[in-house]
Amino acid sequence: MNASLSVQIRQRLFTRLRRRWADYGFIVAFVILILIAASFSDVFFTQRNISNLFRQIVTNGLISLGMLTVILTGGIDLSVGSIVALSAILVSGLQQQVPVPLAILAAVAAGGLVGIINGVLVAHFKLAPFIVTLATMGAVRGVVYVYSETPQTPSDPTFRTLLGGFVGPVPVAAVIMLICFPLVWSFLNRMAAGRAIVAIGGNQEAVRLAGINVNQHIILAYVISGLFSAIAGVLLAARLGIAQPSVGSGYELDAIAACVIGGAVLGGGGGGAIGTFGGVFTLGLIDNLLNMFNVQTYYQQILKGLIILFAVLARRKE
Amino acid sequence: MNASLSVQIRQRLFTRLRRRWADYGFIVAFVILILIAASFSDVFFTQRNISNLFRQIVTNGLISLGMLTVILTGGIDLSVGSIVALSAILVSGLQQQVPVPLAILAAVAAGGLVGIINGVLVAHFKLAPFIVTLATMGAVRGVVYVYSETPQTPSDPTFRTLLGGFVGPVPVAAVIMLICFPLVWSFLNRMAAGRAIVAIGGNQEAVRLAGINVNQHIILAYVISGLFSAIAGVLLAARLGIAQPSVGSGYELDAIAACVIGGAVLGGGGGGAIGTFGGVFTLGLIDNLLNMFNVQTYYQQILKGLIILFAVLARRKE
Amino acid sequence: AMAQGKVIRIAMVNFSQCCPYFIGMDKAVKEEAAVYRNIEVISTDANGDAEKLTSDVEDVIAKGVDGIILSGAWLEAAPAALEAIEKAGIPVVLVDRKLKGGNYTSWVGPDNYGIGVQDGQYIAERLGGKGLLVVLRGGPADNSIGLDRTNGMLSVVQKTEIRVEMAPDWGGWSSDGGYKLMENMLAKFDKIDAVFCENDSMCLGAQKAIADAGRSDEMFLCGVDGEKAALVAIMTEGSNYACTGLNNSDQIGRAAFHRLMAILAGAEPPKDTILPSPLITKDNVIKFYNPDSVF
Amino acid sequence: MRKHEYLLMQDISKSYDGTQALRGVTFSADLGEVHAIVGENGAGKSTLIKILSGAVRYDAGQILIDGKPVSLDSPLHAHQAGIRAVYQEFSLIPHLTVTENILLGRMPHGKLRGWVDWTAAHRRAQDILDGLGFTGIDVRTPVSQLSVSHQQMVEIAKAVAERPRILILDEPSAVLSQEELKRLFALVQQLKSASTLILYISHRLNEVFEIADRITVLKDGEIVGTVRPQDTDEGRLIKMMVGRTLGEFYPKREAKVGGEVLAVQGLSREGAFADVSFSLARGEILGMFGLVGSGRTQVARSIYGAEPPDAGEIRLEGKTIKIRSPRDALQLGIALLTEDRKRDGLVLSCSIRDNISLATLPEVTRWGFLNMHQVDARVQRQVQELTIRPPQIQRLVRQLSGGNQQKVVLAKWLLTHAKVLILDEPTRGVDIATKVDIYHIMSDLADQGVGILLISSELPEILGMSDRVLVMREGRLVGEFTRAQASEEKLLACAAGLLQ
Ligand SMILES: Nc1ncnc2c1ncn2[C@@H]1O[C@H](COP(=O)(O)OP(=O)(O)OP(=O)(O)O)[C@@H](O)[C@H]1O
Ligand SMILES: Nc1ncnc2c1ncn2[C@@H]1O[C@H](COP(=O)(O)OP(=O)(O)OP(=O)(O)O)[C@@H](O)[C@H]1O
Ligand SMILES: [Mg+2]
Ligand SMILES: [Mg+2]
Repeated sequence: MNASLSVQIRQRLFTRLRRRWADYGFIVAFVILILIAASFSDVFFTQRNISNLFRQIVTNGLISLGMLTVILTGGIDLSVGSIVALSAILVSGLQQQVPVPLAILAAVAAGGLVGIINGVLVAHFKLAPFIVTLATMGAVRGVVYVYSETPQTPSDPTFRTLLGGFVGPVPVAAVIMLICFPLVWSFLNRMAAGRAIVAIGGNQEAVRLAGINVNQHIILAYVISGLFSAIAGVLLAARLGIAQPSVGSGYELDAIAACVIGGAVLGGGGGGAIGTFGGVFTLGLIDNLLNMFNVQTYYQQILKGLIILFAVLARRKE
Repeated sequence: MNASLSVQIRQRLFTRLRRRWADYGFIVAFVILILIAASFSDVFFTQRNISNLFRQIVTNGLISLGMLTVILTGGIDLSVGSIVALSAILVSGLQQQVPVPLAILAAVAAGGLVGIINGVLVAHFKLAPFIVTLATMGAVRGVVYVYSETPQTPSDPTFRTLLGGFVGPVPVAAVIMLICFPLVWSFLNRMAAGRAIVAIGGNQEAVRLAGINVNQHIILAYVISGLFSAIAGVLLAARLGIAQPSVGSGYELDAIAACVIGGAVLGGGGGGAIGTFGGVFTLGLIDNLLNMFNVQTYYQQILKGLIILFAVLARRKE
Repeated sequence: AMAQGKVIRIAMVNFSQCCPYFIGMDKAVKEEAAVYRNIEVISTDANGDAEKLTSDVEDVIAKGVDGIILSGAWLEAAPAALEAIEKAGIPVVLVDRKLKGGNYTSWVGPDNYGIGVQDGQYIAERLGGKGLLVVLRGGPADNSIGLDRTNGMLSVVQKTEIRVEMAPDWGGWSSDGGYKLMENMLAKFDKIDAVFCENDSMCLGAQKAIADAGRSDEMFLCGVDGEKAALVAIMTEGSNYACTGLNNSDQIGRAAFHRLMAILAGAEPPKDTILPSPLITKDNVIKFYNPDSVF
Repeated sequence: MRKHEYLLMQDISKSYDGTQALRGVTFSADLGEVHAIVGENGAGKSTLIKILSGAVRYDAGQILIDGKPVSLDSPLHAHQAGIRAVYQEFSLIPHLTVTENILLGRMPHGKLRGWVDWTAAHRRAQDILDGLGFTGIDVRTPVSQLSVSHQQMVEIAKAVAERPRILILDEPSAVLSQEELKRLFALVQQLKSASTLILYISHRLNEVFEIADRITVLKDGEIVGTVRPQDTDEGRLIKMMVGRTLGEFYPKREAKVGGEVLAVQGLSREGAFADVSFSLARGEILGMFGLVGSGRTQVARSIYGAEPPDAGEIRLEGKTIKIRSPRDALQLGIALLTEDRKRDGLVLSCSIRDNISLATLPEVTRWGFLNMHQVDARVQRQVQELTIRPPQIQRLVRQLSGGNQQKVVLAKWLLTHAKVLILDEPTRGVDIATKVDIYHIMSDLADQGVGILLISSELPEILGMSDRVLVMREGRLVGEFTRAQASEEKLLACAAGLLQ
């Protein structure tokens, strides 16, 4: 009796460990990466480089949070890169006419608006998310160029120093991003709307029959994605000190990759904020390391591909 | 009794019509586009423009056929653009050393090889298709640059005249593509392997339980995708008379869009060759029309987005 | 003189390595550096992403490089990157693209507007001041390299009676893009007299499209860059590829390397150096053709 | 007689992710017999037969067929060994036609290998269905458009088509109604006389007693014993399964029927049902019986707003109400437990907790945030009350046995505290002990004044639980019986249209 109990406990512990391993196993892949980095490069663990690393993952981090929310509903959002450009160029262009806070508000609202359009088309018109957001990706990019063909420079110096600056050694943008992760985590795990979004990706019909307004929640997810992309755009403009209308193309792939490396399942039914952070960090780390080791450009691409595969292999379930 | 029978027949006819309408309804959207084109532009219906149109859709057409096959299994193939570059540069580079047929064979085989790698990683290692093909997309692109940083010019003149030329007014490449569509259609509808691929996207477990080797068929789908992309690369090299290592980036989105506009469901469970042809043709037509009407680039992007939305709205099921 | 055993580290920060032009530049810097045993070159590629470029600059500064060569390609401005370099107190030599908004130590590059003017003059002269000229642009709209070239060309051509038709879409600076644009323009216009492209790659594609339409004798083409394949096309007997403006990335790369070395040694460089971009036609093409060059 | 039995599974063990599903099970059965396997939900029945059919691999043990060890490590090997299964969870491909689902993996080919001969395929599939007496299914329709019972027939046809030596039926009756069940039993008898071994899993003991030659009882992944039906009775069998005797099966209760709570007047929906009128009183359990496709599910879905009706009126507590969506219905106090748990009931990728709390999130939410303690407490209570196993609320529903999944759905709806509870096949796949628990819960709810509409194809359940029974046929209400009037024969006759 006693023996069997201890066996049971041990078994349960083992199961839990195994499950954790499946969920966060890529952390190991990741620690290995860092160890390699630390032992071969004397620069990697400098405060400067770590601070760089965090700054570099801000954009993808924020976009990925929105992307995650959309992926959880079973959708996908290809328009994120265009939204980044839209908000970056709006926040830079508008601050020549209105106060900075207003410009920021307008830029973020614009992202939310694109989210609403995406959401309504997906939810109410039952169109494929891929196509809807592909269409808005092109259309929004067009709007960006119509608004301004030339790069816009944020005219307000405090805008750059404030949002593009540092708190001690820590970049402000990184702080914002690091706050957003627990926020999204609580939203998805502790709020009714978040739980509904997660469930929708698993079985939309079951959620509808549970008396939840599915369309509303789908729209909400796309709006969240639009907002986060827009925030990323604002921070990007502050960091770079310039907003090009062509900025942000290809960002959607990075964000999707971060989510999937972090365990999200395209089509819904899996994924979370912690895993996504791991994905974002892994991707950022790979780029940083490849630069640290001065890997030849073409070989960088090949290596990056291999490392990504290695990272997902390490976190493979079963 | 008789009356009820006729009612039944009529009902069945109606259902079938409705189903057809959902499947091919976008043809109407499409005919409208053509009518607009014909009535406002005197150039559109010239033999030269029609011939151009067909030539312009060859690349996307071929890639989409492979993409469709992969999508039907519930996967996705982002590496198609890199495979196009790989095969284009190989067929151009190799023909300086070996006879043209051998060069073509090698280029196409290289595409197949990438397909095998994708397929094995997806099927046997159970990795997410999005991540696997994202990784190979980068890695193959790296390999292309390692093989040749500079554009390669096909040295054999017959290669260009043969594959890049015309049969009467009809481009050879278009003929090849137009043959491939019924081929893939029969494969997917008339062959056991094709049916298995279609079934896998609907319920992989059920297919496995039916004693079918699921992994084999998934690999087959990726190989088909690799082969078609490689063929597209060969024809592209022949058409342009030059193969740049950067060619083909972004092609994956066009191909996925064509499939989805044509009714394919990302994640599996719907789609076919006829619809995909419609998707490819619609996208090609949009580009061609926008250029014919001399629409400014930015407005082109906006308009293109809107037309794509319109096209999918028209073919919306319900 | 530098101390024994000291290693000089420089970084070649690229906005893109998409195309032979930029690859050639990167290569030239590395080749020049390879001559010296104690010079190490770190090269990065931002894949056309402004943010990644800034990150790359941060990374190489963190690695402790002594100087940076920055190839901005079609990037307009990179204030954050330039500021970071300034703050690190190391010199930066801009190549090809003179980035706006921010301080740099020195710039070596072509005069894109001037190249355009050159092509424009050739076209205007050869057409005798009239006819239809088709323009193929690379895009996107915020790319001022292309804009400079086209505007330079237009500044001459618009003074004549030559009719200018711009292709409505971008060619993406590639042959396949040029091919497609030209195909559409050929369908639209029955008689075209000349074609101007913002770079040679697009013109090479356009030339194929024209040949495929059997209209090679109807028009001639002018590009920019002096790409090897374009030089071959110009050399070819009876070719309609008429001219290009030399924009030699190899030369630019080498010049930039030596400029940076001079600065590191304490020399005070001129702020901007424009490299000559002679017009290449079939009369002088043989002087510029180097079968071994990357670009 | 041979010395050994045809099938011998020896010391089979299997654990999933820490759950020990089977512990050294030794099981044998012979050709020409119907061997039933019974046991509580999660006892390991499905796991055992999945191992036999090559669907899952086992950790330890050995399988012998005809005395020879075989390796059944893939479905294909099992097929080659003549083993076919109808699984508890559907294994159909929704967007493909009936033909393809039946002939999956062995579509007839023409002269060229690898090329499908569609005409022959449709004919084959039709022949198979006809041969089994499964009529009314168009082989060219995608299975996603069939009703569940028709889908089940397709599953059976798929398994039987190849004339297997060993046929496994995992709760085939759960979604079939009387008529089809009879057909299935006839089929089983026919196969048995053709010396096929049939392994039959069911929670309906009357069926088991009717057709089984031997009964093996599983409990907690171990064999309790094998008995012959003639040597035992239901009570003793239940004791073997549950470890105790069960009290009153259907709770005796004095129906304290109150005033009308729900009334439906002239409800119609094109192509599904027409002119349905009935009323349900507070504290009443109203049974609804009918054959497959008679439209009961559709009526329930319409009342609930899942597919709003075209015409007719719904009154709740005397007030005419308009229900446009399930959300409206829930807010008004109407809940519906759906018939197809996988399609409409469960989010398989979510945990037990998420699923049970899904329909009642607003009740435990303040400022948009969930009170996790409250959620956990409520869910735990349901898990204990319905003995959901394993009782870990974080576990993904996908990993539960079929019966436990059904309990999760039920728990979700019990939490809503609705005034009107529509239960569409609520005990499908649930074991005997839990069924009794559910009956008691239903009875308690009725006592508290809840009006319950019980849709079921299980006659004893309808008869045992209902205060009143409605019968539907071809989309119309064709009969109403009080508890006293109702009998098995009458209901069946009425449902079949033989009684006015
Ligand atoms: N895929 C899985 N992952 C984890 N655990 C599983 C999985 N499948 C089954 N189990 C567990 O194995 C045990 C046996 O399950 P099984 O499906 O064999 O039960 P069963 O006897 O068929 O029950 P039911 O009558 O409810 O169908 C259960 O505890 C169940 O939770
Ligand atoms: N999704 C669907 N698509 C097409 N027809 C359907 C669908 N669902 C049900 N039907 C049809 O509607 C009719 C009514 O089916 P319903 O499921 O309501 O019957 P039921 O009395 O509940 O029987 P069952 O015992 O099968 O649940 C049947 O003819 C069925 O085939
Ligand atoms: Mg079971
Ligand atoms: Mg029903």
